[in-house]
Amino acid sequence: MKKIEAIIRPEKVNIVKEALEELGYPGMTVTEVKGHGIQKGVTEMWRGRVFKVDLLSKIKMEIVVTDADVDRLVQAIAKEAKTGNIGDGKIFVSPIEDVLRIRTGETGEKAV
Amino acid sequence: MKKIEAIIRPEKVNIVKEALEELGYPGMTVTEVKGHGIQKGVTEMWRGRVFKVDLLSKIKMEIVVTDADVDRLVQAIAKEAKTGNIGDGKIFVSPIEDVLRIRTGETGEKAV
Amino acid sequence: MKKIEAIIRPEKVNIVKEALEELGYPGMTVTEVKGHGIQKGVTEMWRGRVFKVDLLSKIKMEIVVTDADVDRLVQAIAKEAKTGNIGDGKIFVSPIEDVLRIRTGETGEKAV
Amino acid sequence: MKAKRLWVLMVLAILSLLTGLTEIAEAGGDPSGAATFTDDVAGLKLAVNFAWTLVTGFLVFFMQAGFAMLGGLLRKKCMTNYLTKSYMDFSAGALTYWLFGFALMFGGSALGSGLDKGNWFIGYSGWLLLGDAYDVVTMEVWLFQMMFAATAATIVAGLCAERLKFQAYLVYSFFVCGIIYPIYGHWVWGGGWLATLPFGVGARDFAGSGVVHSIGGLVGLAGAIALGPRIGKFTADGKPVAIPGHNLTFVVLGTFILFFGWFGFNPGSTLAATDLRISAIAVNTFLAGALGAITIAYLTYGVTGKADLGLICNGALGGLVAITAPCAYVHPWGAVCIGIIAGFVMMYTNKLLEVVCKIDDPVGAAGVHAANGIWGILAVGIFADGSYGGVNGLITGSAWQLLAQIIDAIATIAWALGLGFFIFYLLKATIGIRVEPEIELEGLDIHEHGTPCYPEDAIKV
Amino acid sequence: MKAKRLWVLMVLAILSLLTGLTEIAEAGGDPSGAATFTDDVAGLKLAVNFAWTLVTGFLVFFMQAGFAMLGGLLRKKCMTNYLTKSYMDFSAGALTYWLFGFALMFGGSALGSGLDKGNWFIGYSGWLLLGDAYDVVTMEVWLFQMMFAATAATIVAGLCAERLKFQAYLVYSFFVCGIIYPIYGHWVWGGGWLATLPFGVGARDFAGSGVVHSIGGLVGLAGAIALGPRIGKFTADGKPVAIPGHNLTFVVLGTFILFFGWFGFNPGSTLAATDLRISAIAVNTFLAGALGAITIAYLTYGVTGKADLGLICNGALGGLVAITAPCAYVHPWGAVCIGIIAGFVMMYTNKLLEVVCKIDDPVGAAGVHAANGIWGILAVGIFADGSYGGVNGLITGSAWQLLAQIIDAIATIAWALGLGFFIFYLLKATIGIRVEPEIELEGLDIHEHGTPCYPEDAIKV
Amino acid sequence: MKAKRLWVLMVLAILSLLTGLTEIAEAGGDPSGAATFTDDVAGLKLAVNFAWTLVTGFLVFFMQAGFAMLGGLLRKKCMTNYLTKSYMDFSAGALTYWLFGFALMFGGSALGSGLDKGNWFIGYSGWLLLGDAYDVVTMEVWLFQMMFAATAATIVAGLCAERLKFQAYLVYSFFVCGIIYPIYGHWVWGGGWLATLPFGVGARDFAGSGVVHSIGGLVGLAGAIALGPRIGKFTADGKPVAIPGHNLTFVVLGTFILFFGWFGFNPGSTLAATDLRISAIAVNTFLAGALGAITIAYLTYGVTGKADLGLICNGALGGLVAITAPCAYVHPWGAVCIGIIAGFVMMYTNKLLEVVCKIDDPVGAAGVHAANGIWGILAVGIFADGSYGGVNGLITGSAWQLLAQIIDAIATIAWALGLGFFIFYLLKATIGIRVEPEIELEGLDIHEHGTPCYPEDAIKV
Ligand SMILES: Nc1ncnc2c1ncn2[C@@H]1O[C@H](COP(=O)(O)OP(=O)(O)O)[C@@H](O)[C@H]1O
Ligand SMILES: Nc1ncnc2c1ncn2[C@@H]1O[C@H](COP(=O)(O)OP(=O)(O)O)[C@@H](O)[C@H]1O
Ligand SMILES: Nc1ncnc2c1ncn2[C@@H]1O[C@H](COP(=O)(O)OP(=O)(O)O)[C@@H](O)[C@H]1O
Repeated sequence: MKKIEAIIRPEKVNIVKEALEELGYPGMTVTEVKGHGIQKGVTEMWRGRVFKVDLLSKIKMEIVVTDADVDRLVQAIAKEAKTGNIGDGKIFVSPIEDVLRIRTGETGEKAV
Repeated sequence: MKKIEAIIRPEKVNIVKEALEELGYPGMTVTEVKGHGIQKGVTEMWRGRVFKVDLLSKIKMEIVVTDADVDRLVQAIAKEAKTGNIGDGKIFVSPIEDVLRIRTGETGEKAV
Repeated sequence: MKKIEAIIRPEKVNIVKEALEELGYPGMTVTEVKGHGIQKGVTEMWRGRVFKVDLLSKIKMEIVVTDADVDRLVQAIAKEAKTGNIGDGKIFVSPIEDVLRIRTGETGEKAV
Repeated sequence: MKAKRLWVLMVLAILSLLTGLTEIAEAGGDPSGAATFTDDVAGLKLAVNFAWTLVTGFLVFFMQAGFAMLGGLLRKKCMTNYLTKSYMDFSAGALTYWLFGFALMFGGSALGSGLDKGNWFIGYSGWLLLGDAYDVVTMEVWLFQMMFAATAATIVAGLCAERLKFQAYLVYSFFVCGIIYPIYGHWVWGGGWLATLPFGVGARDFAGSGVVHSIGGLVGLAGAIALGPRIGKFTADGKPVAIPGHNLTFVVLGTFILFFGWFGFNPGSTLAATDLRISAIAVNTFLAGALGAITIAYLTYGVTGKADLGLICNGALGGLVAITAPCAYVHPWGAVCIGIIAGFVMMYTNKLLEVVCKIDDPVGAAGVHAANGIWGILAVGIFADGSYGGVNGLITGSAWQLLAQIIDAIATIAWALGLGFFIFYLLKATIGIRVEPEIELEGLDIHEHGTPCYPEDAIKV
Repeated sequence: MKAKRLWVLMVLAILSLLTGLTEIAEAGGDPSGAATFTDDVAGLKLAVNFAWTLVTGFLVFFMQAGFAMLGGLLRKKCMTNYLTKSYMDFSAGALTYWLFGFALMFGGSALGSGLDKGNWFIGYSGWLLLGDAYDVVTMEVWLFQMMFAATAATIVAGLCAERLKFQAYLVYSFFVCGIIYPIYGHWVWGGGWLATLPFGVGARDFAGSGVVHSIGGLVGLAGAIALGPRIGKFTADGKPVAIPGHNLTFVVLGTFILFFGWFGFNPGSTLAATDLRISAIAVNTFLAGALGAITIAYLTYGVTGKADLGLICNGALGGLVAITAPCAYVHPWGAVCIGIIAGFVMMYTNKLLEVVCKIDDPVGAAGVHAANGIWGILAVGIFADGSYGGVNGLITGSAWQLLAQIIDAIATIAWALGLGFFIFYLLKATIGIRVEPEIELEGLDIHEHGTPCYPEDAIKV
Repeated sequence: MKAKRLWVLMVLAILSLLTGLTEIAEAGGDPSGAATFTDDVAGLKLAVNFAWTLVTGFLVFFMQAGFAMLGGLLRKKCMTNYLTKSYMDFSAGALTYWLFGFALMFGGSALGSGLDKGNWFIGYSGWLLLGDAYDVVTMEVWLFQMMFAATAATIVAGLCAERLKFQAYLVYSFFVCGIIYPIYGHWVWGGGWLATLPFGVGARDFAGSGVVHSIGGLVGLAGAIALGPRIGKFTADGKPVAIPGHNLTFVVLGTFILFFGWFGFNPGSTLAATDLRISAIAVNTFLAGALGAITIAYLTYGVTGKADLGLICNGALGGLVAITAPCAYVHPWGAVCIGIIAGFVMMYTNKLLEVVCKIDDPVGAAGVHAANGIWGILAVGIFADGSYGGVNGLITGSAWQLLAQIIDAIATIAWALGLGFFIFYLLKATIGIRVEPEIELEGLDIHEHGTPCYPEDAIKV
C-alpha cells in the first residue's frame, strides 16, 4: 500500500475532489498547511509596512491506496491541480506497511 | 522504527490518550484534519440553503515508536476509538528510517 | 528520496528557516500541530479553575529532499531549533518513493 | 376561479376584522400625544421625561447584545445555538409581553391610561395595548418595561447552555416572559403586596436586582439542576473540570456592552430626568461595577498570581447586579462597599455551586445574577442613607426596611425556584429537556441549527 | 531660498482664502445658537428637541458598525475588503453630502436657515453649510440626515461583496450619496413632488423605508446583476450553491447593533421629543423587528426542523425595514402584522432572486432592504389608522393614501433601478467593475488591501 | 464562641463608622435633587442638561469597549493581557478618581457644591464625594469627567502592549488616573493657570485633545521608550519589521465604537443641551473623523495601490483626536481642513517614530493621540472663527490665541513626557517593567493570566 500526499492550491480542492470521485478512491484526509517551493511568496502590508509572506496557504490531501491504484490517482490529481504557474504544488508517494479500519478491525489491503 | 498514524473522531481524543497513557508511549503529535472514507458527510444549512459537507473534522494522531511497540499501541487505539459506526477512522503504519531528538542530539531508537 | 519531518517550537520557525535558506533546500510544507513527548504540558486556568494542557503548540516542517541532502539539513535544523529544554522536539526521516511536480509533470529526483 | 374568490373573501374578512380592531383601539387614551403634550412647563417636563425614558430604554435593549457576546464563555460547537436563543429571547418575549405579560404586570398600576384593573396579586388590563392603553404614556412605560422582561429571560439561556433542547427552550422562555416575571414584577413594581409591606416604606427594588436578575438567575438555576451537568464537566469521582470557552474578546465586549446598558437600566428607572437623583444613580452604578471587577482582579491575582479575565468580567457584572436595587438609595461609598462584597458573593456562590452542589453553570450566571440579585435586595436594607424616597437602612439606625427586604428576598427565591423547578421538571417528564449525548458531544449547532457558528474554523482538539 | 518664499506666499494665499470663507460663513444664520436659544419655554423646547435629534442621530451613526459586522456572512478572504468599503461609505459619504448632497436634498425645504432655494425636483441651497446655512438648526438637520445618507450607500456594498473592484466602488458610492439618494430624498422629505401628491396627504415615508432602504437595496441589486454571481455560486446547470460565511457571532452582533440604531432611525425622525408619538414609534419598531425574527424562526424550524440563525437575523432586519415608513402611523397590532409579512417578503424575495433569477446576493440585502422597503411604503397605505398626521390607510376604509403610496413605490423602483443600471453598466464599459477570476478565488483582501483580515488564521479548505 | 463575639463587635464597629460617614455625607449639598429641581423653566433647564450630560457621558464610557477592540492590532497570544488592562483601566481609574483624582482636578472649579477649595495649580476639595460634594450637580460633573479620566489611562496600554508586566501596569495606571491627568486637567478645565493665560481668552481645549489624548499618548510614549521594542520588531541592522495583528474586524468595530462615543465626548462637553452649539460640534466631529479616514484611504491607495484598512482606522481616530479641542470653535470647513491635516500628522509621526527613533508602538497610538492631540490644541489658535466663546484664531486675523495654545502645547508635552519618563524609569529601576524574553515569545496571556484569549484556536506559524 502507498500513501499519496498531494500539496495543492486551496482553490483547486473542489475540482480535484470531483475528478477523484469519478475515478473512485477509498477515502482521503485533508490538512490546511502552508509552504513554499520555488515560489517566492507574496507581499503583504500591515499598517503601511510591507513584508514578504513566504509561506503560502496550501492544502495537503492524503490518500492511502493499494499499489495498483497509485498511478491512476496521481495522474488525475496532477492533471486537475495544474495551472502551469509556480505554486502548483507537488505529489509525494511513500510506503505504508499496514492499515487498520477501526470500525471493523480489518487490516491490510482490504482495510484501505 | 514505525510511525503510527491514526485518524480518529475528535470526541475520542481524550479517551484514546488516557488508554495510551496507561500503556506508556514516547510522545505524540496531533493535527486537526478533515476527511472522509465511506462516510458520506453531513448536511448543513446556510441561510436556508442545504448543502453537503463531505469533509468532516477528524483528529490525526502521529506516534513514532520502536518496532516492538507497534502492535500494542495500534490495538489500544483501535479499541478505544471504535464506536462501530462509519466515520470511526483508520490507522496507518509506515516506516521511519531515523529519529533525532533535538534537545540531546541522540539519534535512532533511543531518540524515539 | 527522503522526507524530513521536524517538530519544533513555534518561536523557532523563523531562525530555522533562515538557517535553511543559507544551505539551500527545495521547498517545505509547514503545519500547525500540537503534541507532547517527555514534556509535561502547562497549567492553564479558566474562570478560576486550574487544568493541565498536555498538548502544546508545535510546528511541523516537512521537507522532501534527495538522499544526499538529508544529513546536512537535519543537522542544521537540529542546531537552530535547540534550546536544551524539554519541548525542543524531534526530527523524523522516512522514505519517499516518488515525487511529481504538478506544474511541469516531472517526476523522481528532479521533481524534488 | 373559485380559489381566487375565496382569497378575495378572506382578505375582505381580515380587513374588516382589522377595522374592528382599530375602532376598539380608538376607544380611549391619547395615541398621538397631541392632547398629552401642552406647550408649557408641564408639557415640556413630559417631553424631557419621554426622551429620557426612551433613550435609556434603548440602552437596556442593547444589553441583549451584551448577553449574546457572553457566549464567548462557551465552546464554538454550541455558539450558534446560544446566539439563536439570545436572539429569540427578546423577540419571543416581545410578543408574549405585548399579548399578556404587560397586562399581568402593570394592570392596576395606574402608570398610564388603560392600566386601571388589577389587584394585590395580579394585573389584568392593558392587553395588546388595545383600547385605552393605546396611549403615548402607556406605550412609553411598555417600551421601557419590555426591555427588562427580555433581560430576565436571557439570563436563563446562559445557565442551561450547551445541552438544552431548542424546543424546551421555546416553551420555558414563554413562561418566564409571560408569567413568572410579570406576576412577580406586579408585586414589586405594579403596586402588589411586596411594594406595600408594612415595614419601612415597603420592599424596594429600585431597578430590579430581584425582579429581573434574581428571577432570571434562579429560574436558570432550576434549569441547570434539572438538566444536570454537561458531559465531562465532572470527573468520575465528582471533581469539577474546566471547560474553556472560545473567545474572551467577545466576553469582554459583552461585559462592556452590558455595563453601558446598565446606565440605561438603573438611571432610566426613574422614568424621569426631572428626578435629578439620576446623577447619583449613575455614579453608584459605575462605582459598584468597577469595584466588583477590582475585587476579583486583586483576589485572583493575589491568590494565584494571575489576574483571571473571565472572572473579572463576572465580578463586574456581579457588582452591577447588586447595585441595581439600591442604586438610588445609597451614597457612593455605599456603592463601593456593595460592589466589593458583590465580588465575593459572585466568587464563592459559584464555587459552592460547582464544588459542593455539582451544578454546572457554564457562564457563571448563578453567582452573578441569582446570588447578587438577592444581595442587592438586602443591601437596600443595610446601606440606604435616607436621602431618597424615605428609605432608611441599617446604617441610619433602622432595621425595619431590612425586614421588608428580607421578606422580598424570601418571596423571590420561593417564587422563582418553585416555578422554575415546576416547569423544568414538567418539561423533562413530557417533551424532554436535554439533547442526546451524541448531539451534545458533537455540538448542538449542526444538529439543531444546521450550521457551525464559524464555518471556516476547524473543531478543537 | 526661493522655495521658501513660495511656501510663505502659498500659506498667505490660503490663509486669506480661508479668511474670505469665514466672512461668507458669517453672512447669516446663527452659528452659536445664542440668538436661537431663549431662556423660556420656547427655547427649552428647542433644546429638548436638539438633544433628542442629536442623540438619535448618534444611534443612527452606530448602525454603520452593525452593517460592518454583517460581513460575518462573507468569507474570511474578502472581509478586509468589505470592512474597508463599510468604513469608507460613511466617510466618503460625509464629504459628498457636505459638498452638495445636502443642498440637493434639503434646499427649498425651509427646515433651517439657508435652505430656501429649491423646486419640486431638486434643491440648490445650503452648499458646504456656508453662508446662511452656518446655523445651529440647519446643522442639526444636516447631522441627522447625513447619517441616513451613509446608510443608503452601505447597503450597496453587501450586495456587491466579494467581487467588486475597489475603484468602481469609490465611484458608485459617490453617486449614491451625492446624487441618487439626495434627489430622490428631496422628492419625499425635501418638499418635492411625491410629498405633495394629490392623493391622501401625499406619499408618506416616515423614516425612510423607501428613501433609504429601497434606494440602497435597488441600486445594489442593479450592481449585483451587472456584476454577475460569484464563481461557484451556481453549478453548471444553474443550481444555487451555498457559500457559507465565516462568523455568525459577528452577524448577530451586527443585527443587534442595527436594531439598537433603529431606535434612533425611527423615533428620531420626528426631530422632536415634544412630539410624544415617539413612544408609539419605538413600540412599533420593536414589535415589527421582533415579529420578523419570530416568523423566520418558526418558519425555518417548522419546515426543516432547524432554526436558521442567519435567516432569523435577516428576518429581524426585514421587519425593521418594513416598519420604517409606517412606524408613526400604525397601531402596535399593525406593526405586528407588518413584521410577520415582512418575514415572508424577505424569505421569498431572496429565494426568487436566487433560484429563479440567478442573482447572487451574498448577504441577502435585496430581500431585506429592497423588497421590504417597498413593502413598508405600501404598508402605510394599508395599516395607517388615522391617529397621526392624518394618514388613513385601507383599514380605516380609505384607499387614496394607498394610491399615493403605490405611486411612491413605482417612482422608487424606476429611479433606483434605472440610475443603478446606468451607473453600473457605464462603469462596466469603462473602468470595469469586476476583479480578475484569480483575485476572486484567492480573495480580494490581499490583492486590494495587502492584508488578510485575520492574519493569524489559515485559509479554509 | 469568642470568634463569634469578635465578629459581632467588628460588624458593629464598621456599622457605626458607616453611620458616621453618613452623617458627614449629609453635611451639605442636595443629594436627592429635590431642592435643586424646581417646577419651572429653570428647573427644566437643569433637567434637560442633566439628561444630556449623563447620556453623553454614557457614550464616553462606551469608548472603553472601543479601545479594547483595538486589540485586534495585536497578536493573539497577548490579547487576554491587553483586554485585562483595558478592563482594569477604567475600574481602577474609577476608584482612584473617586478617592482623590476628582478632588485634585475640580476642587476650586465651583462647578458644583463642595468644589470650593483649590488654587492655580491644584484642587483640594470633593474627596470621595463626601460632605458638601454629595450633591446631584457635583455627581453629574463627576460622572462625565470620570469617563474622561479612564480614557487617558487606556491609551497608555496600547503603546506598552505585548511586553509590559501586569504589576507595573497596575502602578502606572494609578499614577495616570490619580495624579498626572487630574493635575494637568485642573490647569485647563478646573480654573488653573492655563485656562487663565493672558493671551486670547486663555488656552482653550474644548473637549480635551490635550487634556485626555496628548496626556495619555505622551505618557504611553515614555513607556514605549522605557520598555524598548518587542523582540523581532527591528532587524539586527535596525530596519522595522511588520508584526501583523490578529483581527481587523475587531479593529474596525473598535473604531466605530470610538467614533460613536466621540459624539458623547465632544458635544457632551458643553454639559448643556441648552447650548445649541452642540449641533455644530457634532457636525465638526463627524467631518474631521471622516476626513481623517479619507485622507489615509487615498494616500495609501495612491502610493501603494492598496487601501490600508488598519491605517484608515488610525486616520479616522487621528481626525477625531485633532477636532476634540477645536470642535466648538470652528466652521465645518475648518473641521474638514483639521481632519485632512490630522491624517498626515498621524501617518508621518508614526513613520518618524518607527523608522528614525526606533520606537515600537504596536497600535499606532503615538501618532493618533499624542501628535494629533498637540495638533488639535494648535488648531484652535488657527481655525477658530470667533463665532463661539470669543475664541479667535489666525483665520480671523488674530495671533494671540495661537500663542496661548502654543504655551498649552508646550506645557502638555513637558508635563506628560516628564512625569511619564520619571514613573517608567523609576519602575524599571525597582520592580521592573518588562517581562522575561521567554514569556514575551510565548505570549503574556498564559503566563500572566493563565489562559489564551481564544482557547480553541492554534497559535500562529
Ligand atoms: N521539497 C519539498 N518538500 C516539502 N514540500 C514541498 C517541497 N517542494 C514543494 N513543496 C510544497 O509544494 C508547494 C508548492 O511548491 P512550488 O514551489 O510552488 O512548486 P513548484 O516547484 O511547482 O513551483 C509548496 O508550497 C510546498 O508546500
Ligand atoms: N484511504 C484513506 N486515505 C486517507 N485517509 C483515509 C482513508 N480512508 C479513511 N481515511 C480517513 O479516515 C476517516 C474515517 O473514514 P471512514 O470512512 O469514516 O472510515 P470507515 O471506513 O471506518 O467508515 C476519514 O475521515 C479520513 O480522514
Ligand atoms: N514519539 C513521538 N511521536 C510523535 N511525535 C513526537 C514523539 N516524541 C515527541 N514528539 C513531538 O515532539 C514534540 C517535542 O517533544 P518533547 O517531549 O518536548 O521532546 P524531548 O523528548 O526533547 O523532551 C512533542 O510536542 C511532539 O509533538
